[in-house]
Amino acid sequence: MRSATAHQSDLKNGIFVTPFLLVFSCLLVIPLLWGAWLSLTKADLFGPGKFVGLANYSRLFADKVFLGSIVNTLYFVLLTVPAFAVCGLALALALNRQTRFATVMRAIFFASSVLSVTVVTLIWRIVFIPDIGLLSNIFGWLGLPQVAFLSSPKLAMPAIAIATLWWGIGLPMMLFLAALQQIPGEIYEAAALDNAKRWKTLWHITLPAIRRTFVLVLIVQCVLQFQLFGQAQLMTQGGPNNASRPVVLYVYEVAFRRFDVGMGAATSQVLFALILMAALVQYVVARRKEESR
Amino acid sequence: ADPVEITVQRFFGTCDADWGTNTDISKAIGECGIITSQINKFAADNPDIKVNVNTVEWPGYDQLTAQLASGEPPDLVTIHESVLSDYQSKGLLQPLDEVLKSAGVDPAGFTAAGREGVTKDGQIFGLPIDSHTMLWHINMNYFRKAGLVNADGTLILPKTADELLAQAKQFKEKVGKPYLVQSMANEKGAFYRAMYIYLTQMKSDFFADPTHLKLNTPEAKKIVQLFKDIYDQDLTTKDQDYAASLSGFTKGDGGVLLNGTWVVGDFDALSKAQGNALSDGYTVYPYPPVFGGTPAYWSDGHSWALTKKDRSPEQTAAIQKFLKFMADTNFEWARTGHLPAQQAVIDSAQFKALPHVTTILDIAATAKPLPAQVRHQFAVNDIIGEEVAAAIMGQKEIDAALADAETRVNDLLAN
Amino acid sequence: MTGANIGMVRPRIGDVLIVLLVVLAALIMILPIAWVIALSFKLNQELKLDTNAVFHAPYTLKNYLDVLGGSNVFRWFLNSVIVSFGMTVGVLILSSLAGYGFARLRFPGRDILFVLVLFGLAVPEQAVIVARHQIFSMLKLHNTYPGLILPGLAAPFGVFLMTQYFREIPKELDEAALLDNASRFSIFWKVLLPQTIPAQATLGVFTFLGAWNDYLWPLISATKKEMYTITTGIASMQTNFAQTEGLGFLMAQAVFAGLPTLLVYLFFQKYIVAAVSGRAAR
Amino acid sequence: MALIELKNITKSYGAVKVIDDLTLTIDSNEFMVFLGPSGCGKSTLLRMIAGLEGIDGGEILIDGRRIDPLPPGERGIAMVFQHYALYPHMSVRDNMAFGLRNIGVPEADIKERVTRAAQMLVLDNLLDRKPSQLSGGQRQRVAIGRAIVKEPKAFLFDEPLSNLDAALRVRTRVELAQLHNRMRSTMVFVTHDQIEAMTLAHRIVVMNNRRIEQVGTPMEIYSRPATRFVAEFVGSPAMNFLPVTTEGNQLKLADGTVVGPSPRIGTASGGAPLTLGIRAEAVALGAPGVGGLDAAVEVVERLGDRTLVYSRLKTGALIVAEAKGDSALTADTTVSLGFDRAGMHFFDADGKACREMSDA
Amino acid sequence: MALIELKNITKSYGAVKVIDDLTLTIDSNEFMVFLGPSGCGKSTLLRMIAGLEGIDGGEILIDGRRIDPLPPGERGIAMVFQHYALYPHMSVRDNMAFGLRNIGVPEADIKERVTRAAQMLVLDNLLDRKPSQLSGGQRQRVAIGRAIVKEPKAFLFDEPLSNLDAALRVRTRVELAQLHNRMRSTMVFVTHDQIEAMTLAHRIVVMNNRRIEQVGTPMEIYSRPATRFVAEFVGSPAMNFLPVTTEGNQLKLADGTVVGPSPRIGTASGGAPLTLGIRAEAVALGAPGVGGLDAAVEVVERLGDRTLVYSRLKTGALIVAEAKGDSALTADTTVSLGFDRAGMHFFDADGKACREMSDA
Ligand SMILES: Nc1ncnc2c1ncn2[C@@H]1O[C@H](COP(=O)(O)OP(=O)(O)OP(=O)(O)O)[C@@H](O)[C@H]1O
Ligand SMILES: Nc1ncnc2c1ncn2[C@@H]1O[C@H](COP(=O)(O)OP(=O)(O)OP(=O)(O)O)[C@@H](O)[C@H]1O
Ligand SMILES: [Mg+2]
Ligand SMILES: [Mg+2]
Repeated sequence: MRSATAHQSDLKNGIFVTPFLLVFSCLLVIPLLWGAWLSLTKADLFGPGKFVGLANYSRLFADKVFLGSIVNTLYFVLLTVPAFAVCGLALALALNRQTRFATVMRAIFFASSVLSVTVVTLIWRIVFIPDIGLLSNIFGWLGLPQVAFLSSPKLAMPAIAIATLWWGIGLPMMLFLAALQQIPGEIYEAAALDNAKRWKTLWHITLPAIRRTFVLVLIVQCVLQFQLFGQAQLMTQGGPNNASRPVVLYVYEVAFRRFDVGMGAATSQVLFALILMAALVQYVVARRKEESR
Repeated sequence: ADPVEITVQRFFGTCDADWGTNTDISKAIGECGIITSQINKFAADNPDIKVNVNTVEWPGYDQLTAQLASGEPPDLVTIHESVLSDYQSKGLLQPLDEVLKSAGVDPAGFTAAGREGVTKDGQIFGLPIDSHTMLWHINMNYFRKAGLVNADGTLILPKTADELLAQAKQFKEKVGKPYLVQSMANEKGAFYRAMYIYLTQMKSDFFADPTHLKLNTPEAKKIVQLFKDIYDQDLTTKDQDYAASLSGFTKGDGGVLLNGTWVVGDFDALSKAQGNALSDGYTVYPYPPVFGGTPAYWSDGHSWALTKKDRSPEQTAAIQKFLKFMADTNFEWARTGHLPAQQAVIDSAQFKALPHVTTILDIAATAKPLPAQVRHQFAVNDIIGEEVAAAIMGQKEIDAALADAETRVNDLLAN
Repeated sequence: MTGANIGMVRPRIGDVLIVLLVVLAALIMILPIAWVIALSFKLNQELKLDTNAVFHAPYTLKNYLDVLGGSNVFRWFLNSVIVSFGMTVGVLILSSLAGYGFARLRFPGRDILFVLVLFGLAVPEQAVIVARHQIFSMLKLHNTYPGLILPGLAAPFGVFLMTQYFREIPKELDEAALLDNASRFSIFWKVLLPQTIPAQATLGVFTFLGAWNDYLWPLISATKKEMYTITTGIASMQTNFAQTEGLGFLMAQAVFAGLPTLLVYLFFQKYIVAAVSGRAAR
Repeated sequence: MALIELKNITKSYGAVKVIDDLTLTIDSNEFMVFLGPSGCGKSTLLRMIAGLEGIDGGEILIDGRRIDPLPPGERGIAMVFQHYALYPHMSVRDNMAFGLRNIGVPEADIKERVTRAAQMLVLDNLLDRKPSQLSGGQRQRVAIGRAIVKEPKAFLFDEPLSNLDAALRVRTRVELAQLHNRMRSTMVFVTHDQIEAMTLAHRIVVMNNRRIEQVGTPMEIYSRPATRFVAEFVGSPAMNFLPVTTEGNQLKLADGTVVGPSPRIGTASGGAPLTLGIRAEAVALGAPGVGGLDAAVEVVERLGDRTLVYSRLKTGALIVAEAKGDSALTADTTVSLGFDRAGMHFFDADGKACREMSDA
Repeated sequence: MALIELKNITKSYGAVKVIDDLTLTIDSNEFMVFLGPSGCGKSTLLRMIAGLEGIDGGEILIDGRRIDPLPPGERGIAMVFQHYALYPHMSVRDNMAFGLRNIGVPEADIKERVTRAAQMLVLDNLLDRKPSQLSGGQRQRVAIGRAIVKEPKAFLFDEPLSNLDAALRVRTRVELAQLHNRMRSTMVFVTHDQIEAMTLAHRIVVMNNRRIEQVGTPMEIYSRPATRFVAEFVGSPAMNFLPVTTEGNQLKLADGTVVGPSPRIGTASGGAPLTLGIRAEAVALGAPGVGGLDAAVEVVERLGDRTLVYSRLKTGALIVAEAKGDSALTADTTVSLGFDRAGMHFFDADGKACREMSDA
């Protein structure tokens, strides 16, 4: 270009992103590709492996536990993601005001998000544990029978989901609050003058206005919850009867406990594909809806 | 000269607050206290050796694996005998025959179980320090109440599965509590151990081929069926996890706790105190052979293993000293409740004077680890435990569970 | 807000109900933490018999003394501080530079690269951890601070956040600076960066918390006791079958490990809330 | 025919009083404009009528019925917001129909009313668009349409033109006036733009600082401002103000220059400091030394149909004068300013207008 | 004395041409205003001069030296942005000094220049404030100050007043004119507000649709618009337009009404359709039937010093007329409109003005 101006494409401009891209490639992209290659080998952690083609994948899809772990993961995602969206939204709606009460409540609901998974699971094991747990104490006072949350195949996953919800509710709440605060107050006033009652307003004014945030929350949570690991490992170790073993825990056990790195890598690839698909599907669906409107 | 440095990695927790500076091993109590004091003492005795202690979260194998993978392992590491082969088969551990010889530790002095546990491919890969197995921990107060004691005050133990069920029912009627206290919530330990114990007693050699599990057998079914019956008839506590079952037993939730040798000390102490459910009413027994056969008890043991890496002769010497010291102080370790790995200690009067030792002494002779060639024993145990637990709690048909265990284990071993 | 005033003429039953529900939910949020804190002040022996013991004296600080008595606790604390700060500073630098680049400058392949970075958001850590571990082994990075810090720097979230934020700063500002003869770098450094302080604060706090709480990677990379972080260090103190050895002790560990992050949160709360709500949603 | 009556209204935000004991009557079919500087409480007043803000004291009546305890939707009024506040995800049609649906008007009815309003506002072709697909002026019309379909007793407008560009603003202003002519309904309109107020209102309420300064027709407000504030706020360019004193029969500037005979006003006529106000069109421009006040021309603004000349008196005061058409004057020349006696206004120290006796 | 020369400039965004072969000369010390509707390319043109946009063809010269290949900082010009673009985190002083520091001016020099500019703009007391602590007008002055200290060859302004409220806009306009009088430097000013353009400019460049419609002094533009677009865009209220035909000697409206004698214009004078343009002030209002065109009054806008009367001819055309001062007219009456012969403009079908022969 003959004219020097502000907004032209120039290789030199790339220098600002280079440091990050370097780190990103070395620590994420290359390991990811390396992992993809590992998934085609039979390898342990201690030396080079040998190429076995797609054998790991065929073993994988013949493994009931793996298939179960996919089902478990999907179940968990179904349990948590809508709950995150709905509860986060409900809290945001309730706390979207400038009162001291709301401020304190927002702080409380976000506080648990800063704890580490080890602490969170410790807390919730102490809540769920029979006999000495908080819930069993509460149930005891109320004269209710004990419920074995973590050792019932039906309740283990929901229990993990509850702990996860408790842990992570702060973020979606904040995202929704942000979105709500961007809805111009005038629209609510217009609705009030239009005789719209509370539910009508919620349904016809508020929800449509935060649709994009809703999609964002769904995608973010989907990506996060597909990666369930720590909670399951620390609360139930995947049991009982594999009812709460998620894919990542499977990866971890296969790679680190059984030294079957190739298989672990293969599982990782499948998981990555799943997450990517889920995120893309949601994104595309949301896009399409928006366009068709 | 600079002291020689060796790095020692162990689990068993940290208790520096209580024992951090203690060098009088005999004063120490509990696994953590004793091992801390042992190392303290060794360091005090050998000022020319600097012992770096790396404490890891139990069982620490994820970390060990990572260290080995990164080529920066510690020198000595506590390791379960059942896990030794995993690392040994990859060539990551140093055979100890020469080292022990130079150190003056004679493997012939190990207990049979200890020796078998650390011997792989004809070589010794660890210094065994104990054997541990499962026991019946008994609340005698309840058994007396249930009328399940002989005239001399000793316990009436069931001799067959039916008898066990009958006793359990009687117990429940009289005491109003379940017979067994089991940790069933996400704890697989008790189940695979019960399986190993009874299968061995019945001589059902489920690992005749160490690369191939054969579990879908009538014997296995019988065992699972028994525990399932107990479970179905509410003769056991349910849904307790490991911790809850322990505290449940102390609180008097039931008559028999299925747990390991390592808790004997704690309960014994409780029974000598007043005002709790076990006061003056605690004893232990090996698993009664209700399916007949010869007494045999699954066991595992802790050992010290040496990783493969370049060392100076001084370091090797220091390591030899360390191992020798550990072997020499094996009695102190036995005070944890574990069976010592040195036959001489077992034979000593000092050891026999420890509480309840006499009852379980036989186990030392009949202890039976899984065949050394079976790889990934932790993982195998987990799978079997998981599947059996599922069957017992009615989440799966017994046949299906055993078959699944077989397939999963065999797939694991095949790769 | 204006919206809140509507219909204030009469208080509604619905409002009361909502407040009640919120309070109930808040109780659910607090109760587990309160329970844990309460347990941490009880002697292990007492809890072994009955956890209801938390409702009456005696209470004790022994569990906390035991935690502090672990001779390495302060070293681990220091490690965590170094690693968390290092990662925070690194992420801030890299993300700001990259955010500026992606938001403001044109260069060949920019859009594709940005999409690639966004894809990075979907990569689970477990998918790369083995390969990363092997790479770090080759580079002898295990048991070093860089070894703990570097993986955090590859996180695409910061770049995403900063890019969004830079995009919202009026372009006129760059142009004014350009007319003021400022170089590319000084536009970034002197003009734009100061505008991003709220975003830096958010990203900084989140990175710090994430680094502080990270568990898996420090566990397998920092395997020497002197290099443990407080999170892995505290875990290493647990005796096998820890709960039995001491519920109170365990709870004290949990409190001790969680306390710094909670304090950081309470301290920066205003910033975090404002920033999270202000920016991330767009 | 009072339609809306505000009686002794007070309103505070926290400790800050924004409306203080305000009483006002708005007649049926009247186009009433609230005019005042930013922050004077215009919007607050309007929103209290609409029910979007509560009142702290006083009463609001519509058609003689007290409505202040009613929620906004039930007061029978419609409002057009500054930023229109259209529902972004609804089509134009749904925007208009939403309010009717909420009170259960039959669909056939809704359809008819919407169609009628759309025709009136020339929105027929846009009914299926979303607000984001409309231009500023079209959005504005939709907002008005949404108000019209409700057939309210009164329309409230809160600065509805401030978002439009200059040309569109003028056009829409005329359209609004025509709409009012056609519909003959009551409209209350808030603005801080005096041109809007002057061109649209039947009556203007000039507000400042929590209070009403003057209520009157546009011409009353322009030619007989009740206070100095009103005089200054209304009219463009703003009125010139000069401190003057009356000495004997003479009206003098600060430097003693005589401006003319002193006015016959009620207050003690000896030496009391007054402010003389005079509009640009009442200042005549002559050749220097012709007998007026000499002044140095600083800026000449040619607007085409008239020219504004800013010149500085010896006292330092900047005076703007208006000449019709183009003017030959240029900056840096000297002129003589003549003040039209009839165009002089006088204000006392409190800013209240002093009427000349002859007027009384 | 050409300072800035634009020669055959073209510019496209992707496939869209926004400036097409534009040539223009801006003189030294001139106050040049670019006027045009939104999107016509004014800002683009300004930004090309500043170097913030590249040009696709043509040359830009300053002082005879080609500058289009130079980066923005080296062209010796300063720019004031619409939203001022002050550096929010720097004090007023640093805002002004930033550009000087970047080119290594000694600190003592910087200090002096900043102080001088601050005095000129009455910013002395604000030098240590941050932009957020300033009012709109003060920010505006800081932005100008930042430009002044650089002592540029030319100042470029991109709608700098559009962010101010009405009163402040008028005041700042006057201040800007004074500043230019004082500094006598070249200023290029972009606006879409014709009043701003009229009041500020020495010369106006009226742009529309990628092209220059007319370049001339404000009065030339106002009284001799070169195109219908210019005639319509400049002046408020906008010029009235009526389609007319010349028949023989007569100028007739669409319905045959005779407006007057036909103009002597160059084109074939027989029946060619023309557009008659006439400003509001050239339309006289009389009692009905007096001989003018009868029209029904629809809206009367009283501005105080003048009154605008919108009335509809029988042809359906809405005509605005201006009366000085107040007017007794009200809506729904009838008036007679008289068109001043001298105020008539004629445009051909392409919108180009047709000059009357006598003018030539
Ligand atoms: N919700 C509120 N809380 C506190 N003070 C407020 C609130 N709303 C308005 N005010 C204050 O009340 C006064 C009147 O505000 P109002 O909005 O009525 O002014 P306005 O005349 O409409 O001004 P504008 O022309 O800028 O819209 C202002 O000083 C404003 O700061
Ligand atoms: N970066 C760009 N990319 C594509 N088109 C652009 C860009 N900038 C401006 N345009 C287009 O170029 C044309 C001229 O834009 P420009 O900003 O110069 O208009 P303007 O006369 O300044 O308008 P306004 O008065 O609204 O500021 C417009 O049609 C605009 O849409
Ligand atoms: Mg307002
Ligand atoms: Mg522009």
